Amino acid sequence: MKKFLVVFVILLSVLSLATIKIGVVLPMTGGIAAFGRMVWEGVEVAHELFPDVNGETIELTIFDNRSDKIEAANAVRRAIDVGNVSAILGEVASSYSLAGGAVAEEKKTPMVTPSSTNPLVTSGKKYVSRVCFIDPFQGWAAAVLAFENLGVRNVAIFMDVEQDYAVGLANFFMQTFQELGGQVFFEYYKSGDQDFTAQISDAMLTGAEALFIPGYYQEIALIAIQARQLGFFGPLITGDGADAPETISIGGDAVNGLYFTTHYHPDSPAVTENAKLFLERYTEKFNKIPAALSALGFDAYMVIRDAIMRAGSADREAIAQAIRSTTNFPGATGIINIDNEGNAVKSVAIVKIEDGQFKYETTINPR
Amino acid sequence: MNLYTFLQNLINGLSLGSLYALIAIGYTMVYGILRLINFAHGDVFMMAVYFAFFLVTLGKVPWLISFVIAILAAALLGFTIDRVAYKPIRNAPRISALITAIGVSFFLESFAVVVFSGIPRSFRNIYPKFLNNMLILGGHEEVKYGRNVIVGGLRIPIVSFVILAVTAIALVILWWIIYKTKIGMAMRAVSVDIPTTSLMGVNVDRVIGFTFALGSALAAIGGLLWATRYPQLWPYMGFMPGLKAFIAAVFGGIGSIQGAVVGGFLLGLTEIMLVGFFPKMAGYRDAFAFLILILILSIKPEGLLGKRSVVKV
Amino acid sequence: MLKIEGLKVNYGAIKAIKGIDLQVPEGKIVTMIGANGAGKTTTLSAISGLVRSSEGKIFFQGKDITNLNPHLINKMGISLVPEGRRVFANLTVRENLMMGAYNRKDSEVEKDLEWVFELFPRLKERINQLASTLSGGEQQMLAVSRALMSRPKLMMMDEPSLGLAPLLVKEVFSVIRKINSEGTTILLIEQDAAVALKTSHYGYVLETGTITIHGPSEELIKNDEVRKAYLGL
Amino acid sequence: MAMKLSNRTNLILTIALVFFVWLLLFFAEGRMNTYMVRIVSLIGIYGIMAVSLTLINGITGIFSLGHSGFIALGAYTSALLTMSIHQKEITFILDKVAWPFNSVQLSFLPATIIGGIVAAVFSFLIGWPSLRLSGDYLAIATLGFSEIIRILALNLRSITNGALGLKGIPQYTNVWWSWSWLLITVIFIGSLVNSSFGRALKAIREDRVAAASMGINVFKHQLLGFVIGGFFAGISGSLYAHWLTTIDPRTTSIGVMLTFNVLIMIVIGGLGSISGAIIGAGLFAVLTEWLRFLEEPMKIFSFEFSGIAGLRMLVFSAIFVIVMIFWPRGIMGRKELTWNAIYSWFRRGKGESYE
Amino acid sequence: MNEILKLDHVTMQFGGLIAVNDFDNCVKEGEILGLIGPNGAGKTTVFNVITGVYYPTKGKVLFDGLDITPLKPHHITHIGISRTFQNIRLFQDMTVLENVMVAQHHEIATKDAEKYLVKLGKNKYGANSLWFWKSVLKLGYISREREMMDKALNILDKLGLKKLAYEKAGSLPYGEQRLLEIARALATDAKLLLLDEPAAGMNPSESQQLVQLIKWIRDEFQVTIFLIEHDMKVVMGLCERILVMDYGVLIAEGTPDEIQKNEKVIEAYLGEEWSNVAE
Ligand SMILES: Nc1ncnc2c1ncn2[C@@H]1O[C@H](COP(=O)(O)OP(=O)(O)OP(=O)(O)O)[C@@H](O)[C@H]1O
Ligand SMILES: Nc1ncnc2c1ncn2[C@@H]1O[C@H](COP(=O)(O)OP(=O)(O)OP(=O)(O)O)[C@@H](O)[C@H]1O
Ligand SMILES: CC(C)C[C@H](N)C(=O)O
Ligand SMILES: [Mg+2]
Ligand SMILES: [Mg+2]
Repeated sequence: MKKFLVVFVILLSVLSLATIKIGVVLPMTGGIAAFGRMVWEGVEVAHELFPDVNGETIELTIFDNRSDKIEAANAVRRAIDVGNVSAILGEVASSYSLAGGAVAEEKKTPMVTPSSTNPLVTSGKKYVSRVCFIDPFQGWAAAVLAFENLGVRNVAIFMDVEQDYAVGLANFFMQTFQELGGQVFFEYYKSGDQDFTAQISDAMLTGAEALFIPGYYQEIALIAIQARQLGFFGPLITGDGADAPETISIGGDAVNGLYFTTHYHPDSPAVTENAKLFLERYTEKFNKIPAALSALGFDAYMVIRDAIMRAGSADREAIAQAIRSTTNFPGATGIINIDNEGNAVKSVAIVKIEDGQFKYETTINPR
Repeated sequence: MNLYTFLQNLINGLSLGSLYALIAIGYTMVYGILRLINFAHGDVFMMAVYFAFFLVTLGKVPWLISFVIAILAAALLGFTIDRVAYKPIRNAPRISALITAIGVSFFLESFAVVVFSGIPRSFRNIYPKFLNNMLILGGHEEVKYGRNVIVGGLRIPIVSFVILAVTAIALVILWWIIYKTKIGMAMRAVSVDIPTTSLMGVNVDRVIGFTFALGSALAAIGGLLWATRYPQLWPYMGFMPGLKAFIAAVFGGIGSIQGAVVGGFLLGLTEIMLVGFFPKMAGYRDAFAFLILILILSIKPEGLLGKRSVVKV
Repeated sequence: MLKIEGLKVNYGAIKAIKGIDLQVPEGKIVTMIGANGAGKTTTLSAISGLVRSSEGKIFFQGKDITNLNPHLINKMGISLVPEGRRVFANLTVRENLMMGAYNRKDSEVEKDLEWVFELFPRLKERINQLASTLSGGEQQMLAVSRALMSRPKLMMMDEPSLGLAPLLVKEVFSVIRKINSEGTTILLIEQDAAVALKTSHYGYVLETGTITIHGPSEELIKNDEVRKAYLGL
Repeated sequence: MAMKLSNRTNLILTIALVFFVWLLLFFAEGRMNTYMVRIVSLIGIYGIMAVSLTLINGITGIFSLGHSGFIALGAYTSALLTMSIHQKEITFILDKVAWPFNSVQLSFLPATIIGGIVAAVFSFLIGWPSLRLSGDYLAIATLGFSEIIRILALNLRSITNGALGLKGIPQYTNVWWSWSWLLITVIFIGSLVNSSFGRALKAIREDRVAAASMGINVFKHQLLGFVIGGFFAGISGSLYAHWLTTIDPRTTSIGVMLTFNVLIMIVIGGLGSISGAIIGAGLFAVLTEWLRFLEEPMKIFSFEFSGIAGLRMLVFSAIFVIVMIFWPRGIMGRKELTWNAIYSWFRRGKGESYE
Repeated sequence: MNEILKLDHVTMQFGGLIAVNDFDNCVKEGEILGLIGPNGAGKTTVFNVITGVYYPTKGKVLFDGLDITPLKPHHITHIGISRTFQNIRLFQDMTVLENVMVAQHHEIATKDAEKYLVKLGKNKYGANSLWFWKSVLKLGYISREREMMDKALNILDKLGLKKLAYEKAGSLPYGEQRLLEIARALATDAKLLLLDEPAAGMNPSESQQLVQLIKWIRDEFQVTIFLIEHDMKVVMGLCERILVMDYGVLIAEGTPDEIQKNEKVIEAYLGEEWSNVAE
């Protein structure tokens, strides 16, 4: 009841003020809906903490891309044409950001993705930026982790051929790992596959010591289970695609011991004020520990808001420029600097799953 | 590929195939009796898994009872779908019925998205812990996954034995119902001529409703076992297994129950073996299934065990 | 026993039956003759509930059975030998007969099976054969027997001689008389008016959805119009 | 006795209608926001998809579930032809783009026509084995072929860029392109249906054994219908690709789902009716767009409801099933919306009011 | 009279069932030939073999001295054999006129020259691409369409169906559907007409009219007629020669009078005296 009253009061004040519109384009249904939900939680926290800018209220409108590429482009278009937004927050997966980003670029509308790590998302674009690191770095970190920390030399890469993210990350991992002196080979699958026994048997036959799975949590969990069923007990390594509670809830015992690279962990040393604020508010509101994507959602909102503040207007062009000149912004996931390409330079956190918990291991900084 | 991997792949294939077979039986039965490709079959499968999931996690009902309730609920759902969506168009062109089935399938999927949310859930903590590990991981942690049945080094997930047994039992029961009971006789009569069957004093709607309920119960059983093997549930989980089961049914000769079983195993085996023999071809896995299907159809247009429908002029 | 008042049936825009009155007294054979498309089959379909009537009433033993479901009408004791036999091709002869007795729970079923086999010994020889493998004449026998298996009070037959060899036509008609003499009321449709009128007690002539002439069969045979139009004389 | 309009009146009315539609399009382009304009061109594209499938499913009676395969072929072919060579180089990150696509760039019209031709060639190759089957077996075989095409697109990375799909396809499709092609499609297929060949196709649909006995080479005629349908599906694919600007081989984009959607359009509109197909396409596009409001936050009396994800499809499928229950033959059935029909409808309306 | 059709020791076997066993007979030009026999004797199967629906297990079918055994049903129609069906097979959802016009489609779809290719044993028939474009683009086609329509209307007129030309075939009464089947078969320009139980479901006076009609058709259209029928009044009144089959075997051949007296036929089919059935 209280909540309702609060909302009501907020709404009344909303109505009396001018608003700035931000479109939030996320996968709220479909295969990677869990990511969408996590980002949205982070955005909500940020919006509750900082609901206005330059004296105007920020109005968030959410657009669902249904974990579908066509809908992703469509959603961005609708946000711009129908929603009339000043900026777009999203999308989550690289494939969708690529599709949506093309539209944003065409419509000259600033877009900030919280989590799309594939380099192509921003490359050659003026209006699309991100608040996360990019895959060459993530792949490098994962390869170093595998080669140096875990000491494996022969790795099977399980590549989801449907995802730009997975294909890119797999290649970047391979590059570094081979440079370090290791060997890799590929096993292929598609998003939505459920049976991987054939690929796992083949990987075991070929003598894989570890599996690198640069996909998303749904398949990661199933691959882990089936690998254990078939008697593969070597290490599993993945990218930020595993950073969702679903990995553990679906994978269960099978994912214990899985390492992954990601953007944030609540136990990693908090460096900024906002990080503390976020952690506090988030745990209070949702009564659980935040995941990396929530923190990134928070950061994406904050960066956009900061840019609007600096631009001093709701003008899309101005905001886009302001986003690209973000320097030393204290985000929940660390200090954010957005370069000319629209990329943020940040460190990678390594997380391990132990006893059904995400355990912070270490942080690898860009060299 | 060495002998060991070959055998292991054989086992993997049979284990996947038995699941396809189980789902295909229900599919093919409904088709055999109503000539309706019930695209919603896979979605009933999905709903049943959600029912069981919520009964166990939210309702705190013991798993076995939940499963029974879920199967019954799926049967009721199948019955309701028939009453609401298919019965009114019994006399419409067949393509309308097919499209309605697609519509029902979309409806159930979006219903699940709206009500259960589109986020995948885990089907892992459904069973008691020991059973959970045994069925899903094939072993318990302490013994280092040791409860896999290991025959000469080959690993056979225990759940595969369960699936095989259930498929066999389901097959026998279904055969008994269709060929040895009165309602089974009526079902076969309905498959040739609905109005004449009703002239015999048979309540045709009830017979068809029963057919759907039975088919849906089989879908539910298939779903629960599927979720045990691939412990993840989400609104679209029924789509692919449904489509594959349908292919399996056509493989074997749609309408033929033995055919569905043969088709299911064959499909499972070819899929796994393709990837096993040509790991690079994994991406072509589904294409290969279809290719074989088309090959079989062009040699035997009625499927492996299907009866040739004679065009009598 | 059966009484139809002002029955009308439409197929979409086509008015197939335009209001007919008809009566079938207990224990008799009543025949309906008429040209193709006159609406004979439609009348039987309406009685047995396969098509809905748009107007009019149908009473069976005093009870209103208009537009009931076919299976309920069958339960009341009306059975139909449909036009074109329509046996269940994928069921055996025995199963076809058991379909006829679907709603019966009495112990007499087996006895009745023997009874129909007495009527049609040929069916007994083929008891486990699939109906689809029977010849046309045998299928017709099966269709009649199947209808008998429900122990109907009123049996309706739609052109039982259609497509049958002359030899078989004769056999079927002798069975019709026999069944009737054993107490079953019969409503018969037949193209061959001569045979039909010879077999029946009472006749109705149907023309494009209306009854034009009716009367005792012996009189109809002598009726000039009937002779000219339906007996080809 | 139904009143008939003379051929000339018919022609004049039709030309007037086309003119009127063109005027409307002109107006639409000027006045509506770009999003709405895009929907209007989408209706044209859907219309072509639906009319071509109507020829196959509704007129020729081939129960095909493989339409998306031809759409995909047209889409990929033409997109590869119109994309600039530079754009292709940066898009293909897995493998280099294969010859001839690495060295050609065409303008939209020829690329579209080539897309249609490629689709037609494939529909010939696919029709050859499939059309020997019948009924549900044919359906599943065509579904299989379209899946194979999709999976090839997924795997032939040097041509299709694999699962990553093509990006940065020039956005050529606009209302003029899509509606002009729709007009061509309707004229061509409509004229085919109203010729001796169309009659033969319909006869095959009604009874293939009897049609063969009337001297019709059932197989060849079915193949003819299939290939023409395939050609226009390819055209629609080209328009679709240049409307989306990105295509990839996923089930939801150009896979079975698309076939299902087109089927929904033609069955809602009335299976076997060209005008019905267009009505169905329009309804589908408009309804799925319009229902989006369900998923967006709403303010009712200044009280905010957050949008419920998925509700749109739920409501859409419910509406769809209800339509099927009440109009199992779709809105138009097999009838066509002709001037004669409209005319006699008005006449009848008048006649009744006198009663 | 010369033989227009010859069945040369034709055998048709379905699995274990021999539906037609060593059938060896012919149809003479201009005659009306009847085929009778008990249900399931294999009569319809003979028609199906002639029209290419089934490929015989053994034996050959010769038309005008030409081996037509391997030809497909549509080829058979091109060369001049047409049929009606025991179970009516009209194009239900098309109009009566369209039904008859469909039967002329092969004329537009094939070049005349190709007819000879068949005679030479090269079966090379099918849609002529030029005609396809002509009819879609309506070039030089309209007049052809009119011709087809006139011919169709003419046939319908002769069979008394003209007033129903714009009705849906499926909505016609049974008897008229049977007539329409005959009209449609005639429109293919057949030289040999195969009629499968044309009088089924007709009452005696209608069958009498049918007898007259068939005779008239033979003279008017100069066709040979081969028919299957159970109505003995029709058969005896119409046929000049009758073949009798039982269990796939030809058991008798002769004029109506001979057949009525034939012991074998009486035993297998007719019964004591067929005309006595009514008594
Ligand atoms: N399902 C139907 N749809 C539309 N019209 C129908 C249908 N069934 C019958 N009719 C029409 O209704 C009329 C009466 O048909 P009905 O079958 O009752 O005639 P009948 O007297 O039994 O003829 P027959 O001797 O040929 O069996 C005919 O004009 C027929 O065309
Ligand atoms: N395609 C087929 N497959 C199997 N058996 C067939 C087939 N066609 C016909 N038969 C069988 O061949 C036999 C002869 O059938 P056919 O239809 O020729 O008989 P008919 O003489 O025309 O009988 P009726 O007078 O009842 O029409 C029957 O036993 C029939 O079941
Ligand atoms: C949510 C993340 C797993 C997304 C991923 N980094 C991508 O770019 O696709
Ligand atoms: Mg009748
Ligand atoms: Mg026959």
